[in-house]
Amino acid sequence: MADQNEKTKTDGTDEAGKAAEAATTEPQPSPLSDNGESEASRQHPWTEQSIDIPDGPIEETLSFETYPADQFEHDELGFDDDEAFDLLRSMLLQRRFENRCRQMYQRQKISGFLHLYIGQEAVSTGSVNAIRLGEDSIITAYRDHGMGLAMGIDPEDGMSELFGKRTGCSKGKGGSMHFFDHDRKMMGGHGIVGAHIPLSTGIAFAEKYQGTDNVCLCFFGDGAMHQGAFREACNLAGIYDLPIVFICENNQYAMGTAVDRAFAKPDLFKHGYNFDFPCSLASGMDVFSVNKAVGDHIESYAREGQPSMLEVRTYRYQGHSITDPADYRAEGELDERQSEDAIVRLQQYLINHDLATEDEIDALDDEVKQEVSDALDAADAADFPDEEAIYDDVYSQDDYPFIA
Amino acid sequence: MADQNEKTKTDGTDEAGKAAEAATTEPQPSPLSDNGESEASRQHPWTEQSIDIPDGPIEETLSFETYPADQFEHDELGFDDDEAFDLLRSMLLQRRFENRCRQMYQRQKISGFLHLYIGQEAVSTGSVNAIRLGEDSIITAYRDHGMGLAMGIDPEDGMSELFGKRTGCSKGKGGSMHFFDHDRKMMGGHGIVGAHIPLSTGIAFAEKYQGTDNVCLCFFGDGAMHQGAFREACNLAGIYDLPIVFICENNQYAMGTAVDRAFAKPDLFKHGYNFDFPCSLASGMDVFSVNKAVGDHIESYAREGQPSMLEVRTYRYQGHSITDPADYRAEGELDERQSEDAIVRLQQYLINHDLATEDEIDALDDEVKQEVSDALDAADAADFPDEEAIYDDVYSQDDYPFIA
Amino acid sequence: MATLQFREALRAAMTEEMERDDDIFLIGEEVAEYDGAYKVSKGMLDQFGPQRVIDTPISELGFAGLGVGAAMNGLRPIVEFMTFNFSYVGFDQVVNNAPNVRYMSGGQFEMPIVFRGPNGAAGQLAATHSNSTEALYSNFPGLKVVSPSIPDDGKGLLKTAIREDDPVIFLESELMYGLKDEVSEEADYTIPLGSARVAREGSDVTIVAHSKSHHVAMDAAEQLAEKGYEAEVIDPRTIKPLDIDAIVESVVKTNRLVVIDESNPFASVASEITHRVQDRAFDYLDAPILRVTAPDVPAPYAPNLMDAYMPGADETVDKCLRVLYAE
Amino acid sequence: MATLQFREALRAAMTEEMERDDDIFLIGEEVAEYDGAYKVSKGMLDQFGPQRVIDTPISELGFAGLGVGAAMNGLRPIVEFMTFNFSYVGFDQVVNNAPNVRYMSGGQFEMPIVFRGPNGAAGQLAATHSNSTEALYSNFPGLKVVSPSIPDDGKGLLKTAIREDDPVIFLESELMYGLKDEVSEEADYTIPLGSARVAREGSDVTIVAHSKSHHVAMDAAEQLAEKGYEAEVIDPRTIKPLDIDAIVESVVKTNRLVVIDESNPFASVASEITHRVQDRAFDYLDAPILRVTAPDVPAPYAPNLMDAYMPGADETVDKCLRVLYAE
Ligand SMILES: Cc1ncc(C[n+]2csc(CCOP(=O)(O)OP(=O)(O)O)c2C)c(N)n1
Ligand SMILES: Cc1ncc(C[n+]2csc(CCOP(=O)(O)OP(=O)(O)O)c2C)c(N)n1
Ligand SMILES: [Mg+2]
Ligand SMILES: [Mg+2]
Repeated sequence: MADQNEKTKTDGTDEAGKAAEAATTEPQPSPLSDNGESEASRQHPWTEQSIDIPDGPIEETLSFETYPADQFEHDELGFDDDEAFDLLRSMLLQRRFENRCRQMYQRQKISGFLHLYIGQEAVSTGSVNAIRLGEDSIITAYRDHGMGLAMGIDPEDGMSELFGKRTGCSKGKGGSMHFFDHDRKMMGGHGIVGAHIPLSTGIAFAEKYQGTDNVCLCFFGDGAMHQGAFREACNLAGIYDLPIVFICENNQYAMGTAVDRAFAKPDLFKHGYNFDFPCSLASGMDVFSVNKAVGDHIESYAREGQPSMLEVRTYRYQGHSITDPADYRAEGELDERQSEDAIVRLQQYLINHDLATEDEIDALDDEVKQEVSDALDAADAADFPDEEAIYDDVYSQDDYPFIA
Repeated sequence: MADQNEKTKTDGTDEAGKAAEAATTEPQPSPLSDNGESEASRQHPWTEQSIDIPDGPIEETLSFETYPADQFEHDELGFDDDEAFDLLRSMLLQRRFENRCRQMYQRQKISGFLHLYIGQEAVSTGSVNAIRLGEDSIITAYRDHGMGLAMGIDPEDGMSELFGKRTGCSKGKGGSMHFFDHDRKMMGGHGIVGAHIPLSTGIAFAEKYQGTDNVCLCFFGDGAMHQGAFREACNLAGIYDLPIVFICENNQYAMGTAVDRAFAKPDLFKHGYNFDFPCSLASGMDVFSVNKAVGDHIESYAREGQPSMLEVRTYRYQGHSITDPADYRAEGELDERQSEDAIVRLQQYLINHDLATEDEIDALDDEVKQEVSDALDAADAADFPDEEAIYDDVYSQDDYPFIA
Repeated sequence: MATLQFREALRAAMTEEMERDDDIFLIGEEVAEYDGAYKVSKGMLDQFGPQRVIDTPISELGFAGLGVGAAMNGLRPIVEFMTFNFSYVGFDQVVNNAPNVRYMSGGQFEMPIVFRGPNGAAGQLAATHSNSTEALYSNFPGLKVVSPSIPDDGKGLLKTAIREDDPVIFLESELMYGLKDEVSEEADYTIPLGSARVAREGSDVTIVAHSKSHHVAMDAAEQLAEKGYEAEVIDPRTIKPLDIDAIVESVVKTNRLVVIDESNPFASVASEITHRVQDRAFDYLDAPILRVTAPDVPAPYAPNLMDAYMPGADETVDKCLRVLYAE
Repeated sequence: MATLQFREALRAAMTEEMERDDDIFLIGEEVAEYDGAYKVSKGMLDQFGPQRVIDTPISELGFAGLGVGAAMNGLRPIVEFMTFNFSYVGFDQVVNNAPNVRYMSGGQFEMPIVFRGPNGAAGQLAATHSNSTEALYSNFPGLKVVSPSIPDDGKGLLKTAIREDDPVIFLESELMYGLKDEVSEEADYTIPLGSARVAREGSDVTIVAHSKSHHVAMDAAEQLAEKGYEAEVIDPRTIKPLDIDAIVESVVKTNRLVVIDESNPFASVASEITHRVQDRAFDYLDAPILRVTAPDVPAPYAPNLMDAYMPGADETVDKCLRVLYAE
């Protein structure tokens, strides 16, 4: 090709040279303006891409790790017997808390949107127990009570938030969709589908910038993966090598839309491929599977310095929100899914491994119910915010004088 | 698991039943409101996904077609000898047109942003010659002169547009970035990176809705693939089976950013994987390779009823826009890329295949240059729009009375 | 006349238009199999089939763009945003593509598209879910913005919006979907854009209010009547084009204006109305134009704060009394 | 004092602040290796290295969100939009996340982030590339919006903006980057947000104008002076918070106000200024408040149309004469 090039008058070579010149002499859009001096400075590497296209098809083989249910034991995951029992406490607390939420909504103590997490508790508990509290962070969407409680938000503060009380974990300003706990690095609770995914890149960026080895777990629903935000965030995480595990809680529906109706490629764990992420698929119905998967992904970052993607397959037992009758399920579907219930599974595990008796489990349940009841009472007794609080926390300055 | 389920009190089954009830009796947010009656009607299929995760890693093998340069002959692609010669005319016209654009910008006849396509002409010409003009449509970004000319926009109308004249292909309202030709189905010319990609889904949707067998070619740069718009559009195309070929013109830079600096996975043709698209990679430095690839993708839609993704690897010889000195290239890079020049390649092909002599090619070049010169004169002679035209075409109604 | 809920009136508009013209289709999240998140499109899938009533993934940018492209290529999309809060992730398509393609192409492309869905606060949904978008969208040339307050206007204006060859932002309200009222059953019932409705006549003060705030205005007018003041209540119905003539005419009569607008105040529709009225009726104004809006803070969750947040009849009455110098 | 281009003044502000505080970083398209699309960040990569001056892919939604997340987790990002037109694809992050996280979390998170870049029309770039965003962003509670007109203000205000613990939208101008003027070299030169600058004193008419329009106002004031009228020219410098006191004070003196705002007019900053001034200074106004804005049409490409599109000194003079009843 080289001599062909020399022969022609149309290859544009000299024009390109002139274009570079042109940049300094070009007409200015206005007398006020110039373009800043241009600079011919740094050495620039060749792009790794060639315009010579290889002959014959390009092949590639992919492999995705899986974490099925009933495969992992508590001790090999590093939980001692008490800790295994505490996993059950965490999951039970979430379920009992939310059962009462529904009731409180009906009694009009809670208002706005209310999205229950019931059925998915293994995901929060399994994940949170794979991170270091106070160092690693999590961020999630609006179905956030379970995650908040697993992260250690006091049920009293959580319930107060739902009641809109000044004692709430977001001072009654956020409600159900916006549980925050700065000190525990629970970064919300976010209502716009997909919009919190980019925030995880910033949270992780800050960790890397500050030289910590903290990671961020970013949870989102199957539906959130439709958003362009997912692509942009993953790519940013990939090029900056940010410490994030992207975790899709695939509960099989986005409102009334079943996952296979809405995705050209419903194998969601595979979507990390476009960012060269290690990807895997875990059962969300076994707290140990989730815990092992998340732990492996965190380790993988420590080893490879690369973000990764995990799909956790789970199921929400309730409608999308409290007002959704969930008529879109197939007949028998809910029963079938509930037969995999993660709490039941863990209870059985504890019994089978002689880590707890049925009586102890019942006692735990009573204890948790009492805790939730107390939280309810406290939330009920607490005050609403002062009317003046409407003007607080808009800006950092107290008594900001400019609010109209 | 089934009997475990029966044993437990914590599985949430009965709660879910009550939730469905709750939807009709729940408190209303305001006396003005209700939620519409809920309906228990249709039969709903099971989702195809299971929460039982398979044991052991999931493997998958991918294969991507390639279209290297110098592999395809004009006659096997269905071009007769004259048509092969006309391909050269089309490509030369684009280059000569744009060479004069640069000059006209320096003379302040053209203003605003000016992005030249020089180097990429095989992509437009190869693609447009794979579609049926007036039926199939194309849409592209702001680097659109070459595509517009290939689609048959008269150089006079193109140049007039750049001069801001009323005779321009967009009446002087759009300028360089916004070449439109409704009747030829040249759907623009769009300036916001990535934002035209979703439009292609609508264009194709309309074809399918109206029962035509027309396809839409959607062109975008490597840089545009960063935008979330790309993901959303591909997924929509995938679930609605829209007649679109997504074509990335990878000219290796988005402004000054080399493709491998900005992508976690710089193999852009592989990004169709997340939507289960057939994907392939073609040389953009050979008009026949592009033509064959685009033709195959169109056929693939006809056969499979599925959108697809094609990466065309090409190179822009000029800076990003007329004011960019393109200092970011590696040393020698431009020369190396230009040694693959598609116009030179086609000229050589025509000579080697006795389809044209050097003299005929020179004559063609003179003819094209003259055509561009005439276009310049016509553009120069044409009038600017009337001042009143600023108020036209804002709304469909003529003399719309409400514009302040 | 039939008595219909607001949602039913809107559905009637869409249904009648879709029966009339095959090029119209409805697309959005949960509009088909779920019958609409707020049941506005209930039954439309059954009537028109999945070719014309189309569920989307959660991709506002994507399907807003799909609508724009389809409108460029001969169809007449109705794009439902589940709420207009979510239009912000698709904002660029709505403000940079829909209103500009006609202009930038020198008039070659029509843009017959309606973006519709609920707008504004709807109870205790907190900051990200309580956006009032009318000020933003009406800032963009090329868009039209409609915001009805009663079912009958909803029907007539939506039918008109669907027939427009320009992009229309059609703003509804979650809290009004259940509102029942008389709705015309006339065969071809359309209401032109840019014509306000004088909902109540009065000579003492003019109250302009759209959407939910219209009902606040009517309440306030009742209270004022008890105090001996007759308020004229004007519902502009369309924000853009704005029937400024009707408002000015009323102010010329009453010499006083209070605007209710539940949006945040800064650069709001209320601000715009003030500008235009003082420009056109400067010599007729006996008092400054006052506005009743949300405070300039994000929407809170707590019930008492949210009550304080929303413009109310009491505040409106107070401001009317102020411009009447009757405090 | 040093004589600096606007871009140099902005760079000085960023550089000084980044030297002072390691938590500050700059991120955006082409800000690092390319030295900035408009060379505002020229040399900053060399000075601060790739950890603190960071190129992004073309992912406005993504990197705006990255900025918000980083601000929630202890850093102080400066996010450059190559132009603010492109902020619309990242709109939701800017308006729904940045200003609301503090509020929705009950004040637990600071949000020290600056979004900056050129705003408004910049020659013949046509409709999608000529957006004036100030009205939109200032509609959102929780945001602050700054829009300087001269290099010295650019430096002082950007330094302040970077030190704020609230999200600031910092609007520059492609057409002003080359503008040279005196700039303070004081060690700690900051200008508080919410304080207007009276650029020219006069007692006959007040002209309020920000950003490029400020220079139009100064031209108009010159022309008016030749005709025997002394205009007071006020540059608000920050749109939100708005120094309404300074404007009202001037109007109390001059009794007349013309606002120049190159945005499209509907629900613009000019509308807001009108509302506030007539509310506060009703009895002092001797004429309606007039505004000089772009017409309510998309920005065209043709040079003659684009000239007509931009607010100019002649139109400003005409409107001043009108409010002076001196036509
Ligand atoms: C951008 C946006 N679009 C639409 C909605 C309304 N919406 C709220 S939740 C939801 C479904 C999300 O599904 P998924 O991500 O799977 O989460 P899940 O509810 O299953 O936990 C929708 C459509 C929203 N909040 N934000
Ligand atoms: C949303 C958006 N962000 C930024 C820009 C500024 N911009 C214009 S072109 C461009 C580079 C695009 O590169 P690519 O898509 O590869 O197309 P190419 O210029 O190489 O043809 C950028 C960043 C824009 N127009 N729109
Ligand atoms: Mg889901
Ligand atoms: Mg490129």
